[in-house]
Amino acid sequence: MSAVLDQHGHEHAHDHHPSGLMRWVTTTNHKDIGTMYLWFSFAMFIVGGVMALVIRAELFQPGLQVVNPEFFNAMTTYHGLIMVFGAIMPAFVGFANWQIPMMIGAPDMAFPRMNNWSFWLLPPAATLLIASFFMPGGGAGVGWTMYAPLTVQQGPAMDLMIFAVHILGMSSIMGSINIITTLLNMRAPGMTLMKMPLFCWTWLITAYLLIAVMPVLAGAVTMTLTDRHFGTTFFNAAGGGDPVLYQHIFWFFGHPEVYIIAIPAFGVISQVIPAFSRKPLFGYTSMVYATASIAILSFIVWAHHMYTVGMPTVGQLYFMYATMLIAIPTGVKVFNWLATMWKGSITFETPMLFALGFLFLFTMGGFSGLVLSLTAVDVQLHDTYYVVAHFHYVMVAGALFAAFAGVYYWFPKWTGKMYDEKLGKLHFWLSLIFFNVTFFVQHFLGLAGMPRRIPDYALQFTEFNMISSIGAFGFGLSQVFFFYVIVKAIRSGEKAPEHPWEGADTLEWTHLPTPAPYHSFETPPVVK
Amino acid sequence: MQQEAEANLPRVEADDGHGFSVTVRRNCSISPRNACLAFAAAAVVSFAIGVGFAAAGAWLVLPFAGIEIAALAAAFFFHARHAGDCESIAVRDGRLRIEVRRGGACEVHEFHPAWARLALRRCGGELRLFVGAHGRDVEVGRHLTVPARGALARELGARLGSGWRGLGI
Amino acid sequence: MPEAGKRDASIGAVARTVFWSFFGVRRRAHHEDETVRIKPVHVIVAGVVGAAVFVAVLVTLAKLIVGGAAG
Amino acid sequence: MLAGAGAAALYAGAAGAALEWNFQTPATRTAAEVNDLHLLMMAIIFVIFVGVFGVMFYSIYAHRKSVGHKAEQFHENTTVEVIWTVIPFLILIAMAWPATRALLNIRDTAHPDITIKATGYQWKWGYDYLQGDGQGISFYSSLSTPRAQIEGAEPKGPNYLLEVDNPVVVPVGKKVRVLTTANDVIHAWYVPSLAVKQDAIPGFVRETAFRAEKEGTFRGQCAELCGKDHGFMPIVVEVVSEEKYAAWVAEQKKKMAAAADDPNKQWSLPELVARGEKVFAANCVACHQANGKGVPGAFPALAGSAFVNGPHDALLKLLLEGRKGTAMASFKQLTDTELAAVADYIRNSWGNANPEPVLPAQVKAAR
Repeated sequence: MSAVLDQHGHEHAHDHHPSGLMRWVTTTNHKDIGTMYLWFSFAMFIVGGVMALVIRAELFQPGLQVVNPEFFNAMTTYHGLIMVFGAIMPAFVGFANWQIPMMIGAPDMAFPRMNNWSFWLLPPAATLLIASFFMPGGGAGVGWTMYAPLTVQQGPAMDLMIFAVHILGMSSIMGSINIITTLLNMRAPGMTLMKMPLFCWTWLITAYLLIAVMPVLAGAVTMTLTDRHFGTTFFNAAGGGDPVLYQHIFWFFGHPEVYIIAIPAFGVISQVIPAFSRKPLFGYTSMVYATASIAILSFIVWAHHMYTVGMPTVGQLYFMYATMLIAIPTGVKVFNWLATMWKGSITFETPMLFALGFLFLFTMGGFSGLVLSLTAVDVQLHDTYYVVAHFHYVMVAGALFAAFAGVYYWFPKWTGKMYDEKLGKLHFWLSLIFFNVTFFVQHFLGLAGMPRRIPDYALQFTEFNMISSIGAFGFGLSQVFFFYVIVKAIRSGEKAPEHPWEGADTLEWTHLPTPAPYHSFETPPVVK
Repeated sequence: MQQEAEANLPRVEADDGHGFSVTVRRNCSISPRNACLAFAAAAVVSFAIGVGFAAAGAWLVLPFAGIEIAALAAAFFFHARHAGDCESIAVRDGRLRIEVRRGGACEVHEFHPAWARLALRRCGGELRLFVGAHGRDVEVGRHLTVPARGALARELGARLGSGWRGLGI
Repeated sequence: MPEAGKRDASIGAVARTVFWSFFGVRRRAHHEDETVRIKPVHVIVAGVVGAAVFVAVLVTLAKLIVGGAAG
Repeated sequence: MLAGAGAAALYAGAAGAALEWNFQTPATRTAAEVNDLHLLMMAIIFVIFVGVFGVMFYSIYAHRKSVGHKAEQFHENTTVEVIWTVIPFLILIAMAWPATRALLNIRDTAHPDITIKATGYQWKWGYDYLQGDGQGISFYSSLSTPRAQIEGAEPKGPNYLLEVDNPVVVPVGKKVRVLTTANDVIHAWYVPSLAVKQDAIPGFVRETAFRAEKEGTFRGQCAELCGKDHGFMPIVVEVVSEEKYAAWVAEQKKKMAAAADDPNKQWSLPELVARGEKVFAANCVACHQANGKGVPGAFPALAGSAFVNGPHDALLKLLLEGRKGTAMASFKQLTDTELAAVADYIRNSWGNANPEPVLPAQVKAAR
């Protein structure tokens, strides 16, 4: 079987790619597309990061120094949108593109051409989003949540933003359909669902979540658009609508969205921790079920983002109980990772450090989440810096640290080069320290009552804001350093050994050479 | 499990007896029935959410859910329709017989091996393999990656004894 | 998948699987035993029903508490 | 180096004003209850923290490869999994009881002594005392911090950004129900030490309540993003003794009687312009600016505007109805006199000149 492969065949494989720019524009190769997703998301991460630094510069001390309030509001809005839709989500789609075919033993994604389209929708969407900044009236200052009726007051920037969200949504849907089809149809013989690496499971679940909630977001922003221009009154009380309906719709999308961001991060961590503990993942089946439970239960707690809108008490009680209970499956995952490390043989290369950083910080985010689940306390902390601190612990620590762990972990497989371990570790420690300097103090700001999204603040908040701003600039510079580490490794990194990580046992490590060939698994491996 | 799974391999088999036969299938790791269920799970949830919001007055979620379910259905349908696709190429008793199953349809082509010509053609940046004679062309090796397709071409070329028609268009 | 064709699980067995799933605890041996008999469609239906029961119980509880506080 | 600067800032802060590490000092029983609930949660979290990270760091320390630890290959243990699922479950059940009680208390708005309606405007609060002592009192409350402090031209006062021209005054020990609503977009009425935060939603009325247990001035601010000056619409609640409250009510009633415009008064143009300047300063200056030039691209200039200097019918219609799709809200909550005055002010300032006055009667007709 397949006895006739020879050198000559490989020549055919390579002689037909378009080269230069056209290679990237027309590529249908999952690896090329994964690479583009990752670079795109890094670019957006820098853009969104610069916006965060504008915010922190303004908040360094009380008074208006750097920007005016309209610009400040636009900064918080675009920072949120760009980080969520432009940086974090594409980063994990990039991981999915690179890893899913390699991990299940498939030659490529199920719909390679659609894969190409779903990537190439992103740059126009990002361009629209950034272009909206330069519309008359400036960028829309509505927060990434885009609550009605503030959105009705905005200038044309709001419309461009809505179109951008639509395009990003289309891209996500196409990506999800592709991932679902690939994972269901293209697994190698013997690779049953319950043998898939956890990363694949997390993406299968995430893709289902995306399918379920993306129409909700599309509907919400479209109704905003028709309210603005076509005289509908979905969210306008004067016409029989309800502004709170928007919030229900948005958070029905928004809460699962948090998991859309977090679950693939769980997947990456579930690959990295066993590899560096040299021990199989503890409770694989439980992890699969816990992830699925989290996904299902994420649909029934959305209104815990809305305790101050004046829901009936019954509603508040229900959402409180449900929110408290869904802490359990998430906690179980943390325990599983700890049990994976327990009695392992642990080494601390950069990916493992980031995974441990993730574990620590994500658990801290879980703790503040527990505090926020108590409605009476949440009412106090809602829309304050406590919430800002909480979701940055969950999203930055949760998603970004996991993404860093993933990049360092798979870097040798992707490039065939080794990053500089010393520099990688330095990047980790800088990120960890500055992250905490930036965000830990924000808990205190929130407790003391500093609302979020304000460009100027009362004097008692000064010291912590200064510390936070210093931390933010440090964190920003650490990511420039990350760029240096990666570029240096790509240009002049040492050649990676065939098996750089002793404990890595998924298909891409056991069945493919390092670096992975352009076309992997021409013949599917057989999984025992 | 193992046996059934292996039947799904996209593979090139040669039997070196008195004849030669190759069967190329696409890999498919889910049964059509389970694929339907997987689709239904997504579609029902999306649709229920759309209907729920429509009942709450936000009917604009529903059309988007509809479009999305249609896209998902198209993807599953496209994939499922081709789940059983296969090509078998056999040279036996002085005949070259090519059977192509594609989306439920089955075409059978027969050629005289002496007349049959192989052609690798570049179509939209991809190399595709055709077998033909007397102005009739049949594409083969569609489920293979490009290198495997090249290998199949050489194997067939050797069997047919006809050499290459080359990389012409 | 080769699971089809084997003996179907009882409603109780499906419910038990789903309950343990929400709970987040599964033993692989149990799991392998059950996947032989349980059809995915049952798990999906039971999962949705389970989620609905979960919501219903909590809402009822919340209503009782509010009613109790008012009365 | 940066970390050093951070430490220095921390030290400087600690040496100066006391840093706020926790909730503001509670001034109501519900706020104290929230405080206690938070402390209880923190205690539980501390225990979990020690447990979880104790295990994690022990494992990191003891199960290193560098000390020669060999990996064991176990990968499941149902007993352990059940235990670590059941324990958090029990903890949460235990937490649910105080959490429920606190929630029910915070939501209890029944039988108020005083009811005040707080209306959010871009960007100030309007208050109407609807029920109880002081019924009928009505006023606006805007930021009183001078622009110069915000822009850094003057040193900042101690209550920078948390000071208003007209605070809400309530008597100590009385239950005050606050009904919130809004005129334009969603705002939120938030006073931390009273443990109240309630969104103010245009077209809907929501409620919250507090019973202050001590006298004092309690400061908060809008907590829901409401546009440009979201950060500049504070809330100040003065809790005073019953006697002081009675005195305040009497004073307010007198002031309102004095301020009530005689409907038959004949206004002259300079009088209207002078009145209009005040109305403009309270309502319009945030967007259209003191020099009438607006903010290019965002808020149109009034100086030299053809619209402002055009027929007054259109101008009054705009003032009464606002303009959909822009930040220009309806100002129909102002009186006829105020609207006429502000129209005259903008038509006769910054180089605009329209000697024919717009009169309150014309506003009345336009409504």
